[in-house]
Amino acid sequence: MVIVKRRELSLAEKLYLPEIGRALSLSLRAMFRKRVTRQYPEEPLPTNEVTRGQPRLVVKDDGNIACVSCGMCEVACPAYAITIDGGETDRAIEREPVRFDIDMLRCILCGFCEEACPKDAIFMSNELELADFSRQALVYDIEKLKRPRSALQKRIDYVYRLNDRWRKPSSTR
Amino acid sequence: MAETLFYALALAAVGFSVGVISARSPMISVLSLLGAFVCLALVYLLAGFQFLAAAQVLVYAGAIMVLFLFVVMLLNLTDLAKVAEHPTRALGLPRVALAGASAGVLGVLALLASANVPSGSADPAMVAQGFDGLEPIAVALFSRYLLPFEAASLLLLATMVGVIVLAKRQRGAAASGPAKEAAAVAAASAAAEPQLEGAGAR
Amino acid sequence: MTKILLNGQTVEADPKKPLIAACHEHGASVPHYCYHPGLKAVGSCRICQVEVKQGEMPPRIVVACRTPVAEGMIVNTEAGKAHDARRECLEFLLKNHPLDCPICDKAGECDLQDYAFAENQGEGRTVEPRRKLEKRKSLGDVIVLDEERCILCSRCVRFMEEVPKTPQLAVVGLGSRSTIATFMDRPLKGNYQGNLADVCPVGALTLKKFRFQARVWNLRKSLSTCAECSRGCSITVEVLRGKDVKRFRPRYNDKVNKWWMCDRGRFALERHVDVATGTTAGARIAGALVRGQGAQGLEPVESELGVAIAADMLVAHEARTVIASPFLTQEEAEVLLRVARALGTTPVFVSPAGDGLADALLHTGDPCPNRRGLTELGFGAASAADCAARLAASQVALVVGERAGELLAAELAALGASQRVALFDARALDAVAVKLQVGVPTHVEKSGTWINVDGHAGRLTIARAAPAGTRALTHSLQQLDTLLAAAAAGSATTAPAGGAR
Amino acid sequence: MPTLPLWAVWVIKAAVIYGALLGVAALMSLAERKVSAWIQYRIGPNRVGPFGLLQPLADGVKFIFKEELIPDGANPFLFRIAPALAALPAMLAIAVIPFAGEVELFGQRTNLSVTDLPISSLYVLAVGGLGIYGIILGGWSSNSKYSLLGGLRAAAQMVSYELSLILSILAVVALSGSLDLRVIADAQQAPDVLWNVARQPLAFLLFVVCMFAETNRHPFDFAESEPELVGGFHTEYSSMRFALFFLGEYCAMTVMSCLATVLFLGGGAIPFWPEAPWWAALACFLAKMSAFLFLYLWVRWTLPRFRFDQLMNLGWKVMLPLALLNLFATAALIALEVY
Amino acid sequence: MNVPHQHLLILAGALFGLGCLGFLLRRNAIIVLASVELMLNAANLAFITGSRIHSTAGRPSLEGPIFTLFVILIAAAEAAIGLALVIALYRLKQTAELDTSSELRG
Repeated sequence: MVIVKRRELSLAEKLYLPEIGRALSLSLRAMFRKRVTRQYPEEPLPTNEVTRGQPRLVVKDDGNIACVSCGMCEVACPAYAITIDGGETDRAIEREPVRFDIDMLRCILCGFCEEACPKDAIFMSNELELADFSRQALVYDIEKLKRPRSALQKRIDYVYRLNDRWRKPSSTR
Repeated sequence: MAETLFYALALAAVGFSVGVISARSPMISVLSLLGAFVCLALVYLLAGFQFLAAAQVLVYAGAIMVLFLFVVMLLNLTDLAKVAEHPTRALGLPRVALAGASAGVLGVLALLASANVPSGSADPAMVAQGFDGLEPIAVALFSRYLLPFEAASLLLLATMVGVIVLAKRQRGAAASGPAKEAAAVAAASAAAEPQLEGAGAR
Repeated sequence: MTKILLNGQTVEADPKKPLIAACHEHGASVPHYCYHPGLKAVGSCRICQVEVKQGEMPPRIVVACRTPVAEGMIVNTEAGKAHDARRECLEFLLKNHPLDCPICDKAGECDLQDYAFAENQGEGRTVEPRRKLEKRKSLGDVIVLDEERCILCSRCVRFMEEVPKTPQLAVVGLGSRSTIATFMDRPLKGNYQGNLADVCPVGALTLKKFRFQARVWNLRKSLSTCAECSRGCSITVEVLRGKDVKRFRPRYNDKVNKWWMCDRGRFALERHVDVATGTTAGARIAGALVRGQGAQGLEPVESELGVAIAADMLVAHEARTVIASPFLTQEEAEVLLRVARALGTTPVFVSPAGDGLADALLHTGDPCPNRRGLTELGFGAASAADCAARLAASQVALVVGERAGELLAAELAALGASQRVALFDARALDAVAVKLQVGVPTHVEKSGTWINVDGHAGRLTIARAAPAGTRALTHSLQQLDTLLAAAAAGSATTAPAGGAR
Repeated sequence: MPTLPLWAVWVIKAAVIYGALLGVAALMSLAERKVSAWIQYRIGPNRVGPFGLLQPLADGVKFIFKEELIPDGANPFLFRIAPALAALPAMLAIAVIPFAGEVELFGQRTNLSVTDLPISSLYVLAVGGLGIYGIILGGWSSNSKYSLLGGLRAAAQMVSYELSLILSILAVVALSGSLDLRVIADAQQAPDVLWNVARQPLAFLLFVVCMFAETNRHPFDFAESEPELVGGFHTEYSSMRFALFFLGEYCAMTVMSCLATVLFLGGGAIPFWPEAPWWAALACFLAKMSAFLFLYLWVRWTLPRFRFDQLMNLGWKVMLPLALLNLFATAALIALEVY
Repeated sequence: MNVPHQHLLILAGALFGLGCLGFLLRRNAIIVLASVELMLNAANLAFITGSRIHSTAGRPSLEGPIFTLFVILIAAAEAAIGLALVIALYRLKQTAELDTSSELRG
């Protein structure tokens, strides 16, 4: 048990009034401090490459998404937000998703999908806004998830940097 | 105009009084009493007693009735099932008979008294000027009525002590906080009244 | 039996089997690609190397699949040298194997992937480019070959030679250009091509129909029995997201099908694709459907009510017949037998004509998976013509079991509106005589037992849920039995029951 | 300016004063949010109209369209009438506030107040004190334990602080020798007379504290006390009835601010400018009143809420003795003719 | 206001009578107290009427208002004591029914 001794109050403190005056002056001064309010819709939140927003699919320079529907993100997703159905294409990389849905209402922006992806196909964008009139509209399909690589480049570079930092030196083998 | 208003207020006061004694819930009863007091205060005002009207509202409506409401809410006496008062059945003949007799005697007395009252009305000029000028009252209170005034102070002191004793007695037992507060409030509000009148009269 | 010392433990090994079988049998994990217990061992992949000490000789590294078991062998599967040898083998196997596991359908059940993962073989040391070969080479209607992924274990070649005994595949080319091919690139033929995808230890041979359909770790596997012929091969039913049946795969059963199954059974998936319930013909029935008065269509009701209506129907008329589907399980058939007895008839089951694909290996050509079980219970086999005659002769008929309506579609459609048929089937049927249909689960949705042609029991387990409102057929039949018994008791004591239905 | 009959001038006066009162109450709802925002480094409502000035209008429209709920088991009549009882007394009390002296309006010389009473200070206290009934009845009739507790607290608090309030005013009254607010205000207009705030600093302090307690404002807002009582007496209220409680609260604050201005700051008196025209005096009056209204908000976002027993202790053991002492001292000083 | 004195007195009498009836007939302590307050107010009204009767022009009769003040004071004292007693009674009996308190010891 810890006995905390209360400090004896001085006479001025016991009278309250000087302290109340001090408090009032404090709050009065606060009125003239710089405002910290951000006018949200007009003045969006600042984002940088560390911002972990909603996951987005990278569109490669040839116009196709990098995703091969391997399902690693689906497995990694702790919120079961991702649903992928695979399909076949004629391109060199013969597999692509015919359905890639992320239920943004379920998504917890944890970034596990980004970590799990072996093809660098999904990255956390800096997009955070999420509002609509129906739940169904917030289940994003491939078309809604597509982002050109340039839009995600900062994040991609950041993730690469991060991976390099944590990667074990391969010379240990 | 003023006369019509008086009769309307008198009617309302009687109506509220009937409400006071006939309401099943104490809450309604107390609220009716409040209504009656406000009506009476307006009657005082009409009759040319401005100070009394203000005092009536200030003391009765502002303090005493709040106290009544406070106690009613505190005890939560609105639980009608607990009250179990059935006026028709539980009153009993003796009670009703006694009450009727008392009212009858009062009625006779009132008739006898009013026979001695000079007919006619007050001087309208006096009404307009007011009967309760502050200065005359103050002078009278501190000269001719000094003894009753002091006696009243004594009475209030006794009241205060009495209420505090009543409230403090069961402190060790089951005295609840609000109840204690209520008693203290009651005592102190009573104690403060003479100050109001004394100083207001200057 | 021969005694050997395996990893410090004395174990008994079958001298007729190679050493690797003994290792597997006693829990020592030895990787293997070319070795398959159902095929001849060739020892081409060299990944199953273990250390063996025999007699006074110093320990040697041998391939376990080509080494016969000998008395007094001292086997060490985890010896450093053996382990190193396997690692080196693995590295060479991976040298040209593409790292496209995210794309490859074998990922998740790939032996090469598993072992590479177990050995932490994540990165290669080669700097040369990998060989480039054909990625999508069609080997017929069933199989597609990815030559780059092939590790030349030759399991597929040996399978075609040894199991269906129709050798069509061969390793062609030399050195790093070796591939698997058919003669003159003719498409593969036969009823057993699907097994190639199973025996392939990597993702080189894949099924066209399953390609990219699902990741295998997302499939929930349930034990079951193939419904396509009276062989009753043991299979697993693999279901994606609790709804789509994606794969039937053979399951090892020494007495029935070993490791194999035929393509006819493997690809009998269409029936399980559409699970939409409704009242139109062909849709799955949720609960029961009652034919309305006159021309009105089918009206859905609760399953319990449907069975009660069936009971009324059966009680109200004298000339009754009971026809079962050959897909009834033993459990269902027993209850149906009681019902039939209560109705005073002998039940028969529909015995459709064979499909003519019978072969010496597995497929019997008889599409009745429980023929033997039903026959043993006392059901007579009735051809479609027999059934038509029985139906025509009866006032009221009870037709029970999955696909019964499909098998008797023509016969039921031929009946007039005055005849009454109560059909217990999974899918709705639009025929005027069918006054009542009660939904039942299909064989992937129920548990039970079939007796195959040789008298072996095949178990069914529930791989996915039946449509909401559908009760197990045993439950419905039990209820029917109870209602009939009650009606019989009632008619014995009071007036005859007069149901209008 | 056209000449109008006396009654028409009176109607115009009343209409303007009541319109202004409601306007001030509406603006207070905005000011409350603005000041709180400023003290918390925020901006506050700024979307509706320039600087958010139309926010009260938007709030009002929203309140009107909200669903009105009456809790199960509530007394419907009292529940409905309670908000009106809370708002009405404050509006009645403003009738006797002398905003400025005699002015010439539409050809009539008239005092700038709705009416004048010889006992107007008592009138303000008496009528203003009735506002508590709305809170008590609202609390009681909601059939909710939170509301009931809110009402109980309001009752006890009001009785406790009304005394100190009256006693602190009495000292001022004793100085001026009249219960008439106009006389009290005029007495401070003279150039050689100090405002009452200087002559009666203790009474001023007590009055300001009681002013907060009487209007149930922070740090004495035990009747609402969101953390403990959800919303206190108005927990169960919605729609315009809820808004009416706040209208009453802001009106009461306005009346109290006017009272403080008249009693202690000399009404519309402007220092060193005794001959100020009536409009300047009125503006000065309004400025002083606004200062008190700002004080309400300022204190709200500065001081934390008391504990209820602390409130009672302060009321009975500090405020009341001090008020009595001040009254006696004032009486003694008057008797000794120091004043 | 130009109302005959009798009418004021009749109002006072009516209120007093009603208060008296309530005092005699009701058993709830709070309502009984309220009735007493009503009677006291009726008395006040009578005092006021007396003052009106006895005032002459320019010289008001002050006994009425002063006694009214005393009555208000007594009413306050009575209410305070009465309510304290009600609370004490409630603590003891869990009711405000006066009939329940028929014992001499608490």
